[in-house]
Amino acid sequence: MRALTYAQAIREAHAQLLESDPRVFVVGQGLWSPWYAGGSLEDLDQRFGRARILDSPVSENAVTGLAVGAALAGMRPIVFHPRMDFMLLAMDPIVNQAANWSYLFAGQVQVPLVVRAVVNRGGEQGAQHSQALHAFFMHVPGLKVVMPATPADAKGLLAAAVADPNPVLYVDDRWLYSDSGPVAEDLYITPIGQAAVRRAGTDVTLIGISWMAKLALEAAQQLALEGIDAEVLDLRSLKPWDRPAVLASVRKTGHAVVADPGWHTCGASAEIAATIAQEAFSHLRAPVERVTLPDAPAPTSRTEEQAYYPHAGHIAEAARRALRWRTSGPDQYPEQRSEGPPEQCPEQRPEQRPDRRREEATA
Amino acid sequence: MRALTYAQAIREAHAQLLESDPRVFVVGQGLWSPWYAGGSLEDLDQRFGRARILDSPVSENAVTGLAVGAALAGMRPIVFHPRMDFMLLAMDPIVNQAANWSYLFAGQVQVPLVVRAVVNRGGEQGAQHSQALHAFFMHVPGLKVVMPATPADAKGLLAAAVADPNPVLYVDDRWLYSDSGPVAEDLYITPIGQAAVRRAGTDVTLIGISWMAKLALEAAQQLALEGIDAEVLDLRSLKPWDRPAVLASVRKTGHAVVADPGWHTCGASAEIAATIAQEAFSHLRAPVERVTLPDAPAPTSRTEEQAYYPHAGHIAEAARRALRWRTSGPDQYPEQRSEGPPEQCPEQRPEQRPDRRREEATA
Amino acid sequence: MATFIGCVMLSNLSIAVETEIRPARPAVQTSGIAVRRAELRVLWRTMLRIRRAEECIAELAEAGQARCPCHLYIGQEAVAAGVCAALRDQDSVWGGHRSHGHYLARGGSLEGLFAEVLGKATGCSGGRGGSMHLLAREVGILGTVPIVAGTVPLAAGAALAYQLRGEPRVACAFFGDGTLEEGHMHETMNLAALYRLPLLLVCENNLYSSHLHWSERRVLDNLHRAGEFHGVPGVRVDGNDVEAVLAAARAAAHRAREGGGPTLIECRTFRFRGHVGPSTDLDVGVKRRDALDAWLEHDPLLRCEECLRALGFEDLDGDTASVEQETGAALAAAEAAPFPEAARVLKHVWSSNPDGPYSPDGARREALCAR
Amino acid sequence: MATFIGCVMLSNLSIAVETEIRPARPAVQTSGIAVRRAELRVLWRTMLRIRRAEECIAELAEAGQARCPCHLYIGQEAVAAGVCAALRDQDSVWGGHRSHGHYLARGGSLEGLFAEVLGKATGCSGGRGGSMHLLAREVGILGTVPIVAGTVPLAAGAALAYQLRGEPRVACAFFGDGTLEEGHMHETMNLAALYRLPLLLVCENNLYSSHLHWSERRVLDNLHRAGEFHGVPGVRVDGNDVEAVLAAARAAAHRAREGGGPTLIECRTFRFRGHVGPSTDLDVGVKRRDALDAWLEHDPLLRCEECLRALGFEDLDGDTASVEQETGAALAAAEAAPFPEAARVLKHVWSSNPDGPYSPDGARREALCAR
Ligand SMILES: Cc1ncc(C[n+]2csc(CCOP(=O)(O)OP(=O)(O)O)c2C)c(N)n1
Ligand SMILES: Cc1ncc(C[n+]2csc(CCOP(=O)(O)OP(=O)(O)O)c2C)c(N)n1
Ligand SMILES: [Mg+2]
Ligand SMILES: [Mg+2]
Repeated sequence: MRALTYAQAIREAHAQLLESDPRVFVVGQGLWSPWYAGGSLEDLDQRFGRARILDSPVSENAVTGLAVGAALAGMRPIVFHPRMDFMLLAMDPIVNQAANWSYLFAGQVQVPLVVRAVVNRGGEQGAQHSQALHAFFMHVPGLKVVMPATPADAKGLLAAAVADPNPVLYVDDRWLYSDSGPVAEDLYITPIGQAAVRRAGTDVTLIGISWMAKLALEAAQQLALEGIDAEVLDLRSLKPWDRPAVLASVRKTGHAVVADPGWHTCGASAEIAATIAQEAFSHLRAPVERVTLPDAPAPTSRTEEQAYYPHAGHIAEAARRALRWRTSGPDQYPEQRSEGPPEQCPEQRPEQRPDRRREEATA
Repeated sequence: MRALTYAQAIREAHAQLLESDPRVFVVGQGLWSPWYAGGSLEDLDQRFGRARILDSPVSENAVTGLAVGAALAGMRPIVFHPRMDFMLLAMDPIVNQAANWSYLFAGQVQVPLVVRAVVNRGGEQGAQHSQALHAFFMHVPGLKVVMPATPADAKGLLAAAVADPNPVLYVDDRWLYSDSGPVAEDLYITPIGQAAVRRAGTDVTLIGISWMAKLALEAAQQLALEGIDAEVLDLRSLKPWDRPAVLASVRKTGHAVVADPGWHTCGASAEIAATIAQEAFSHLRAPVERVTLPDAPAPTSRTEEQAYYPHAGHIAEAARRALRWRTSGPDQYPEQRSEGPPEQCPEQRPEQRPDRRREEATA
Repeated sequence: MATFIGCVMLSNLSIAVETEIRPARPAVQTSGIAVRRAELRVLWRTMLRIRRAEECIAELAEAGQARCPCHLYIGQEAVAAGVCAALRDQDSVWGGHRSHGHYLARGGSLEGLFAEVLGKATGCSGGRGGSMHLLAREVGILGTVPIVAGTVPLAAGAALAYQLRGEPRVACAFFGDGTLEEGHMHETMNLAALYRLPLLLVCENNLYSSHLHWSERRVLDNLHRAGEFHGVPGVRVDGNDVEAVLAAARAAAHRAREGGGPTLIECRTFRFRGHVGPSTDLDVGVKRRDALDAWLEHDPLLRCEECLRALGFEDLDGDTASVEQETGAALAAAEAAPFPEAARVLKHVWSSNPDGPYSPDGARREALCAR
Repeated sequence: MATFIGCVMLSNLSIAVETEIRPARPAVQTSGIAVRRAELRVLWRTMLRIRRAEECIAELAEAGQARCPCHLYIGQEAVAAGVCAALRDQDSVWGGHRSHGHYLARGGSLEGLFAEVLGKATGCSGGRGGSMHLLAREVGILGTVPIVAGTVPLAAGAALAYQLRGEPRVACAFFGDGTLEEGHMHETMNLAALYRLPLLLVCENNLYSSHLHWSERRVLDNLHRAGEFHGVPGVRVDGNDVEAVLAAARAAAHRAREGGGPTLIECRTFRFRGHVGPSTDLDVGVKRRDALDAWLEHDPLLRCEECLRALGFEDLDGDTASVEQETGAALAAAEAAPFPEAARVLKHVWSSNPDGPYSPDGARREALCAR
C-alpha cells in the first residue's frame, strides 16, 4: 500500500468525500490559504470551487452555527477550526445546539455535522495556542469524539465522521501531520468506537490517545528491552470509547497506563482510569497510572515547553511503577500527597479585605 | 444562630462584600429584576446603586470579558450568569483569558474575578436550560471551582471567592435556594479547598457535591436504619478539591460512592473516582461507585424528568452495592457491559454514502 | 450560486414605515398597501387562532397543568401571521423561546402544540421540548429553541444549504430586540451579506428583553439599521399592522429568492403579557404600565377585525366559533394523551441509536426501566 | 459616574480623513493638523525604534533564534506612535497578536521585548508569553494576547474600573480589521456606548486578515462605521500619517476623559511583511503584490522623515545611530540572558501559590525538577 502523510491522508479523505457526496462541503478559517491548514486542505478550493470550500471571516460562533443549520437542512458540512483554542467561541452551536437537537426533538431530526478541531501546539506558541480540549466534548451527551493517531485512521475516521448521523468532533494534532504510513486508496470507514491494538502484550496495557498512542508504542519498545511485554491500544475514538477492548486487555495484564495529551483533572484519562478501576477491579494488580499534561497552561520558552510535554519515557516509567507495585507491594509505592488547598494570599489592597474573623465551622 | 435560606445567604454575602470593599461590583443579566435571580440579589441595585449593580444586555461574552478587564484593573467583580447554559457563550473570556493570565505573564498579574453561574433545572425546562457544566471548569488550569450545598457555605464561599486572587467559578443550584440553615451574621470565609464532614461514619464514604451532598445525607439516614454507618462528605470545592479529607475517609471505610449532579463521562465523579482508586488502591474493598446524571441531555416531561434526576435512594443503593461486594465477592457483582460502539446507521440519502467496501485493518 | 463578493444596494427596499414607540390610535387603513380582501381575512383567522391558543396556554400555565416555561405571544400575532403569509411551503422558519405564534402561523397542529406544552408524548417535539422547543417539519418549522440568538446562525446555514443546492427556498429567522445584543447576530449578518444568503431576519421589537426596556440596554432606537454596517438592508414596519408586515416580508422574500441576499425587518410591537407566564409584568422596566395601556388600544387582532368589518365582512363570528371549537378539541385531545414512558429518557441522545448511549450506571438504568 | 442612558452625538468628531485603499503618492504636509515640531521628531524616533526592533526580530525569526510566532508591525508604525502619543501615563493599552509596536510606542523596554521573543526569563512576560503575549505594567501595557478580539472587552472592563473609581483615565484597545468580524466586538461597542466608557477603539485596517483581503470577508469597506449602530462614533484616518493619527486619538481621548464615551478610530494602513514571520506573503489574497508596491511608497517612517527634513531638521542621523546602538545593546543583553528553569513550569498557575497547583503526576513532577 502506498504511504501518505497524516496531512495528506486528511486531504485525500476530504477530496474523496467531496467527490462522492454532493452534500459535503467545508467551511472555516484558512481554507483558501496555501499554509493555514498545514497541507491538510491544500488546493481543495481550486478543485471543488470556493462555493463548497468556504474560507470564512473570523466568526467562529456564527460559522459553526451555519454548519449546524446546513446539517439540519440536509447537508454534510465539515466545519474547520484551525485551532481548538479559537473554537471556545463556538461552544454554543456545538454544545447547546448540535449536541442537543436529536434528543430535544425525540429523534425527529439529526445533525450530521463534522466539527474538525486542530490542536496546534509547541513551537513556543503558548497558553492560547496549544489547548487540547477533547475532554470538554467527551463530557457532552450527544457528541461523538475521535482523535486519529495514524494516517490510515485520519482518513478512515474522517469518512466515518461524515457518514455518521450525529455531530462528531474530529480532533487532529499538527504534531502528527508529517508522520507517514500506509493508506488505502479508496475511501473507507474506520468505525467510530473501536480501539486498535498496536502491539499485543501480556504484562501491562498502555492506552494511548492521539500522539500519545505513538509515544506508548515507543515506550513499549523501551520496555521490551527490559523484558516487559506491553500491550498498546490506540484508543482512536473517545466517545464512544472502546470499553470492551480496554477492559479485556486490562483484565489480561492486570496493569494499565492511560496516556492522554490533555490536562489531568477531569480529562479523558480520568474517565478511562475510573472505568477501569471500577470494572476491572478484581483484575487490577496495581493502581491505574495516568500520564497527561500537568494541570498548567502551555508555557512558551523551550526549557519549560520541554518539561511540559510528556515523552515516551514518562509512559515507560509509569508502566514500571505499576509493575513494581505488583512485586514489591503497596508500601514501596510513594503515595501521592496533595499540597492541599492553597492558602489564601495577600490581596492587592489588604485593608479592603472582607472580615475574616469568623471562620465558619465545617461540621 | 439565626437561619437564612440559601438565596438569602447569597444575597447577604453580596451586600456585606459590597459594603466592605469598594472594589466589589456585580454585573450580569437580571440584576434589576424582582424575580430573575430567585431572590439572591434582591434590591441590591437599590441599596448600592445601579453603577455597582449593573444589569446588562444579553451579551455574555463581552460582559464576562468586561469583568475580567475590571479585575485586571484592580476591581473585584462578580459576573453573574443566571444560567450556566448561557455562559457557554463566555468560554473565551473565562478559559482563554481569566484562567491564563497569571500563568501567561509569570505571575505578574492576577485576575481576582468571581464568575457566578447558576444551575437552574427541572420544571420541564429541558436541555438548554438545565446544564451543570462544572466539570468543564475543573478541567481548566488556573480556575478554581466551588459549589456550596448549604446556606452557610453559600455565604462563606462567596466571600472566599471574592477574596481569592484567582478567577473562581461559584456555582449555585436553584434547587437549594429555599433550603434554610444557620448562617453567621458577620462576613466570614469558608476556605476554598476544604470538604466538610456532614456525618461521621465507618462503613462507607459518601462524597456529595451541591444538592447531591444533601441527598447523600438522606441516603446515610436510610442506610443507618439498616445498620450501615456511612460517612458523608460535602465536597464544597471542586478545584482544588480536598484530596486529603476524601482519601483519609476512604482509607478508613474502604468503600466510596461519589455523587455528582453532573453528567457521567469525564465529570467530576470521574476525577474523584480515579484519584481514589489510584491513591487508596490498597484500602479499597470494592470499586468506587459513581452516582451521576445519565449521559443524556435534560428531558422536559415530568415522567422523564423524574427518571433523569437521581434520588437519595440511588446513592443508598450504590452504597449497598459497594458493601455487598465486600461480603459476596466480585462474582456476585454484575459487571457493566458497554453497548459498544453504536452501529453506523442509515443515511438520509443512502445512495450518497461514501464507499464502504474497504474497512481498514486495525493492527 | 451567486457571486460571493459584491456590494449590496442599501436602498432596495423602500417601504420603511417609521413608527413611534407609543402607537398612534389605531387607524382602519393601516399601511396603505393593497392586500387582497380574502387574504386579509385569512391573516385575521391566523391571528385569532394564535390568540386563542395562547389564552388557553396561559390558563394551563396558571392552573399548573403546563409546567414548562411559556413565553406568550399575545399582542405580537400580526408579525407571525404577516411574515408566514409571505413564505412558501418549502421555506423554513426558525424561532426562539417565544415561538408558539410562528409555529401556528405556519399551520402547525394545535394539538401538537398543546400536547408539547403539557409534556405529552404526542407533542410536536415528542414531549421532549415543551413550549420552548418546537418542531414541525411538515410545515417548515425547522426548530425553535430558547438560547437567545441560537437559531439565527442555523437559519443562515439552512439558507446556505438551499443556495448550494440551487433550490429557490428561503430561510426565515424570528427573534426579539434583545437578541441583537448577542455578538453572533452581527457575525451572522456579515456572513449572510457576504454569501448573499436567501435569509429573512425578522426582529420582533417588543421594546423589552425580559424585564429591561430597550433604553436600559442601548442608546439608540434603530434596530432596523443593525445590518447596515455589513450590507444587510433593513426596514422598520408597524408590527401590529399585519398588512404592513406582509408587504415588507414579501419584498424581502422576493429579494432573497432572486439572489439579492438577506433583509432585516424590524417589526415594532408589544407583548401584552409578561416575559414568561401569564402575568403582565407591570413591576419591571421603565414605562411598562403606560406603554401597555397605549399598546392595548393598538391590538393587532382588533385592528384587523375593524378593518375587515369596514371592508364589509359581516360573518366573522362564524370563524370565531370554529376557531374556538378547533382549539377546544385540540386541547381535549392533548389532555387525554399519555406522557412519555420514563424509560425513554436515554433514547435519542444519538440519532439512530435507539437505546441511547451506553449507560454509565448500569444499575440505575435497570432501575429506571423497572419503574 | 456618568448617566448610563442617553444619546451619543455621532458628529462629535469631524476630522475623518477618507483615504483610498491604494495610497496616493506621499505628500509632505499630510493631515494639515498642527503638531509641534519637536513632537513630530519624537514621533519619528518612536517609529524608528519600532522599525529597527522589528527588523531585528525578523532576523531572529529567520535565524531560528526566535521560535515563537512573530507578527511584525513593519509598515504600521505610525498608528502605534500616533495613538500612544495621545495617551497619558496612567492610561492603559491592550493589544493582540501584532503588538510589538504598541509595546514600544508606550516606552516598553527593548531588552524586555527581545528577551521575551527569545523565550528568556528576563522577558517582559517572564519568558512565558513570547511575541504574542506582552505585558509592561510600568508603561501601561496591560496585556496583549493573540485570541482575536480577546482584549477588547478587557479594555472596556478597565475603562469601567476607571469610571467606577472616578479616575480620569482612558483605556485603549488596538486591533485589526479582521477583529471586527468577531461578534463580541459588537457587544463591547454596545456596552461601551451604554455605559459611556472612557475607551479608545483603534482599528488598524491593514486590509488583510491573515491571507484574506477585506473584500473576501465583507461586502462594504466602512470599518469606521462599525459602532454607529450602537452609538459609538467613528473616524477614518490615514494610518500612515502619524500626525493625522495623533490628532484623531487626541480628540477621542479628550472626549473619553470628559465623559463623552468611546470612539472608534479606523487607521488605514498596510503591513509590509506577511501575516506571521519575516516573509511578505505575496502568495495570498487578492491584489497583495500590487498593493504592497503602492504602500511601500507610502512608508510612514519615510514620510515623517521627509516631513522633518522639509521642516529643517538636519541632524536625524544622530538619532538613527543612537537607536541603532540602543537596539544592539538590548539585543546583546537579551541574548545573554538565561532561559527560565524547567522546574518553573508548574508555577503561577494560580496566583500567590508559588508551587502551582497540586501536581497530578507526582513522579513526573519530581522528574521535571530533577532535570
Ligand atoms: C444566550 C441566552 N442568554 C440569556 C437568555 C435569557 N433570556 C431568555 S429570553 C430573554 C429576553 C430576550 O429578549 P428578546 O430577544 O427581546 O425577546 P422577547 O422575549 O422580547 O420576545 C433572555 C435574556 C437566554 N435564553 N439565552
Ligand atoms: C479567536 C481567534 N480566531 C482566529 C485566530 C487566528 N488569527 C490570528 S491573527 C488573525 C487575523 C487577524 O486579522 P486582523 O484583525 O486584521 O489583524 P492583523 O493580523 O491584520 O494585524 C487570525 C484570523 C485567532 N488568533 N483568534
Ligand atoms: Mg423583546
Ligand atoms: Mg488586518
